[in-house]
Amino acid sequence: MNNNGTTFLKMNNVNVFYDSIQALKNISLEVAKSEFVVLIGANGAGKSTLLKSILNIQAPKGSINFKGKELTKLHTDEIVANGISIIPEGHLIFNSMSVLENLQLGTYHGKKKEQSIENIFGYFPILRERKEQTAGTLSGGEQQMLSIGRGLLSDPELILVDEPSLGLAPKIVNDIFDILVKLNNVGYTILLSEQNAKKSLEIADRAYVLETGNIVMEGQADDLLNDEEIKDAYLGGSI
Amino acid sequence: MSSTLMYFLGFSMTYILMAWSIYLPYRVKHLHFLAVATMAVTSYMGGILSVNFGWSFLPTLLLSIVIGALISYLISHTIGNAPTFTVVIVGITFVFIIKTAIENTDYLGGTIGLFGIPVLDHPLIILFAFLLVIGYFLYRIDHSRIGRAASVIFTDENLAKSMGIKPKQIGMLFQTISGGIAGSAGVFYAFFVGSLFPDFFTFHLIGTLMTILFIGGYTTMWGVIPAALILRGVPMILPSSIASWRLLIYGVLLVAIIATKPKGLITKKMLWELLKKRSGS
Amino acid sequence: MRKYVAKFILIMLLIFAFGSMTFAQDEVAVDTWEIHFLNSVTGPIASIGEYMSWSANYAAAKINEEGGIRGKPVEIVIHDTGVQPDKGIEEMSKIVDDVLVVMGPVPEAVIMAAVPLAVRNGLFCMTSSTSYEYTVEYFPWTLSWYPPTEEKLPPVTELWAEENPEMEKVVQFVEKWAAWPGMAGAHTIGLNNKNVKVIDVEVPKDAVEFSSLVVKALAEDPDGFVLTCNPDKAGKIIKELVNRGWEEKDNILVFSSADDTALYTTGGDALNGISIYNYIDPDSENERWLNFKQEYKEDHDGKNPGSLATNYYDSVYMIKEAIEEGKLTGDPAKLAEERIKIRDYCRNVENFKGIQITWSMNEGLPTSKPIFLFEIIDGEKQLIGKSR
Amino acid sequence: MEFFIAQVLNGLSLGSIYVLLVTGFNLMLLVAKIIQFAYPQFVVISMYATWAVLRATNNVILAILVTIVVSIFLNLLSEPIFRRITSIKGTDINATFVASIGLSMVLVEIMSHSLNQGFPISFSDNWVGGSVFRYGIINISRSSIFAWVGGIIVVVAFFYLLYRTMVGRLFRAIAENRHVAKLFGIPIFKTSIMSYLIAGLLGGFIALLLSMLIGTASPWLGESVALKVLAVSIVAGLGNLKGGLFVGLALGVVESVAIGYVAGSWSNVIAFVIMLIVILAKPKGLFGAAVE
Repeated sequence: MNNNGTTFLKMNNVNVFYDSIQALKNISLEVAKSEFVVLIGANGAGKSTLLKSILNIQAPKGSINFKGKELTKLHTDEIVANGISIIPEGHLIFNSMSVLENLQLGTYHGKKKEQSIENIFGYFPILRERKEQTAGTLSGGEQQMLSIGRGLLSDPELILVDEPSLGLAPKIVNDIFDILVKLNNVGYTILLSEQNAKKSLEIADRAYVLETGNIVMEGQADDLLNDEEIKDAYLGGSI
Repeated sequence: MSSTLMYFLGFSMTYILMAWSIYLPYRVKHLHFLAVATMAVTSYMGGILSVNFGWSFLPTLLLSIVIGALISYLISHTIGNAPTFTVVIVGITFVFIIKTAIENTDYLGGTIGLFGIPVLDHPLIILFAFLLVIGYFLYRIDHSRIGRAASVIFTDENLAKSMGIKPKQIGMLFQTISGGIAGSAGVFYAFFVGSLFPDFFTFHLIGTLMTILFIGGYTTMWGVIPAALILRGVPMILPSSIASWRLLIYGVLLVAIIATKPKGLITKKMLWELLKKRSGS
Repeated sequence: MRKYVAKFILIMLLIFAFGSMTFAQDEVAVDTWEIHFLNSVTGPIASIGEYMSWSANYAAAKINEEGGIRGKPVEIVIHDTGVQPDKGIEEMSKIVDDVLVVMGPVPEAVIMAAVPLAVRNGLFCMTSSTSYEYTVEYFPWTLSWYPPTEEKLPPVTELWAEENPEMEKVVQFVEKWAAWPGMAGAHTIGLNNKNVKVIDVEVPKDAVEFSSLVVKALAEDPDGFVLTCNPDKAGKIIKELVNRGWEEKDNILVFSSADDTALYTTGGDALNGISIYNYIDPDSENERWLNFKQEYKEDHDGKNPGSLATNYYDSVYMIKEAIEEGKLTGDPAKLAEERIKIRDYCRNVENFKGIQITWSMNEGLPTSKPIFLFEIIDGEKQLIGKSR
Repeated sequence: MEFFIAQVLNGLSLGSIYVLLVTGFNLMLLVAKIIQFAYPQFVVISMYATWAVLRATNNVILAILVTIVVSIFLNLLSEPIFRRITSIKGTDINATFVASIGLSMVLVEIMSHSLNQGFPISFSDNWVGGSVFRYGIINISRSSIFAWVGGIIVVVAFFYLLYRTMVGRLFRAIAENRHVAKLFGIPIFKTSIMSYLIAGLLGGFIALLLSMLIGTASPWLGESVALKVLAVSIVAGLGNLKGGLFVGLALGVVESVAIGYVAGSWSNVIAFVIMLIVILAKPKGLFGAAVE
């Protein structure tokens, strides 16, 4: 679990409020280096909020520790500079800018800028072909690739991936998940939030289950995959 | 009653009326400075009607309300749900055009101004009665379905649309009423002051009305009342050497209030709590 | 309770009796003569307002050095109206019940808004900086410092036309503000009398850049120019004319209201050789004037007094004379009566010794006041002639 | 024809100034999310700074430096106020507009009360410069050449910055979607400060060019200019940088040509009437608004 004797990511008793509504309740969660952890839960369970609280976008109360640093005291850009990046829901990118410019923006916190963009083109050759094109004109899958590529460019150690399958065709979803596995294999730590429980449990090491802002269950992905309750609530023969 | 007090009250009430005409459309985020242009139009119309055609006050007032509402109604077809700054610039542009038109029309006195308008014998009583009527009218609108719909539009126009509220209809309605109130304010100004000057209806008036509205508070119709009384009253008792810095003080107050209490001194919430306390005790 | 009331009445009666005794001897009832001045020291004419306040205060200081008015010091109380009519009414309403006389208001817009209030309350306004046309409406509660525009101005443009007989057609830059279009009309009358054709070009009030306007004027192919617009606009237009190659400088005439510091700062060297008229004789050898000018320059970075600078100086002195000649007391009980005394004195003063010239008034109108025509050389006015 | 050409040339000089002003205004609108109505007032105060330095030292280089520093300083000084306002929950961009009107009132009052006793200031002839080329009534002055060339250089430099540098990409990213930019770790605060800085730099250049072109400044110069800048931005589409270039230049030309053919005071109305018609017909502007 430990790297250099310190925890990698550790959330302790985190609460998040939107105005008077509590979106996250006493969340405690750990992710070890090089681990692939998935958050599953229904729409509105608080998965996205949890990821955003790590980046201090939804101001969290409690403690979030990353490699010995307290994240709740840092601004989002400082957190990103410390090695966490997010691949947001709905493959958000800057539509009016070119593919290349989106990637260049991604390198803002990165170190070897030119070289890393070449690396991304290695992962996603299609982006090299389209690099002068306006990002808004890409297909959904290509936009997701761009979004992932951009997320890698800030030299992150931990990648937060928010609902990557949303609104994409099953074939493309498979591709995206393959990429995530590949990234995990080369050493990136991944915290994935995903509604598609079956597929994500199949590729993850560990999982947390969220319900209305609470963590209701946690464990090894394989165990959860076979858990009756989980089967009923989230797998329910859907896929 | 001393002249000072009478003019203080008269001007304050006129400004409350003017500020109300800006307040209502701001319920749906429209800074409707077309109202200022409307005041210019109806005050001059009132002046001409009374000086050259011998009209008395009441018919002039009624006509000006109709004309004021009509102007705003016509324009509201295009800016009834336009973005805030489009409404702002349309209003200011109209103010500028109307002012230039007056300045270049000798019949209206040009840059010299129009004067000799017979002033009201008992302006304060008439103004006060009229304020009560308009105040009651505004109160009813604020506390009706339309008023509540306006509050939703103010917070989130898309949410309002999803609830079946039609922002354009409400925007048009408020702009039209604003035009009517502004129309009456123009005539009151003319019959209270007795002379008209094109430079009055400019940026300066816009700035003053904004100061009154935002310092008093735009979430409730009551805010402009103390604001008008204080902002116009305090400079009257200050020595002239300080009072001549009035606009600077307005400007500082405006920035300060937006940076600390952006909803103004008097807010709806505050009034609610006051009301609750009273009924509780 | 009743006892107190009785006592109170008794005391009041005593005071009243004592008071009327002294008043009967026309003794001054005030410690200081407060002269209220409705001026515009902020807003678009703040710079003119400043020097008018300065000269009123200067006059008061001089009077106090010389022993005051009927032995009591005089104090000028400035009210700022910022050129806003409603502010003017407010300021007028503060004083209309109490004061003996008021100087101003300034300028025309405020006069028309606030003077009716003074008229209703029988208060005389020394409107000493405005054209006849704006004040005649309120006679006898105002006076006109200048003769009617259409009588006083044509002679001076005639004089200018005589000095430059080669001119057949001139362009007049007119800014439509207050009395200026009327003055422009009067300029035209004089020039037409000398068979000079006048083409008016209107100057927008909010113009900041004048190349387009000057191109338009030059396209008329004129022999000269008259500038009836605000001082810094006049300066800029002349500069633009010179930049575009205009050489006959004495064929440019600037009207009196533009004879102000801003003209000289914006016009600079381009003004060299142009003509200008006003009511101040800068070569006057009157000692009071020389002192005035010197102190004015000391307080204003060495700039010369503007064309309206002496008006309220003279007005303060005229009020002083009215109080002294009429043996006024300043007693509130006699307010209405003394207000009328001041009014009638000022409106019909004879051989009033102004800071530069001596003149008389007849029913609120000056009977003899010259206009001077100058040429500007190195920023100083050199007298060419005098009308009337 | 000669007459028309002369008027168009005049209009282009004035138009260059409008273009620069509206560019600075739009930049702050896009990046800092404020309606900075007082921006032209900062330019006017910077002109007072130019004037004061020239009068005291007659040193042109010092005057240019001081003008730019003053302009940047004023813009940066306003940043905490606007940041404070935009950070209050439940406020929107309207609040920044109201506050900037307040700021504008304060600046006008300070200028009319305290600077040069309220008198307009005037720049010396060797600052303004004379005529460079003359043909009939066509006249090209040194200052209009500065306005054209300066305008082009500054606009090209600005667009280079916007499209070819990291700072420019950060600006455009925040302009397109502030929320996403924040998610991606773009430093909103630092970039926003940067936009004030660049608007300030731009303002300094504008002050210099304007002082040469019109040769004077008065406390009331900023008010009418501010109105036109807001109008240009809206006619082009709020925050539309490229549209602003076109409409700003067009306004200058329309104003000049109108003066040539219409009586004085009405000429300004023509420009406003045209803008009004455009706004009423297309409330979101000719080229589409970049912000709501």
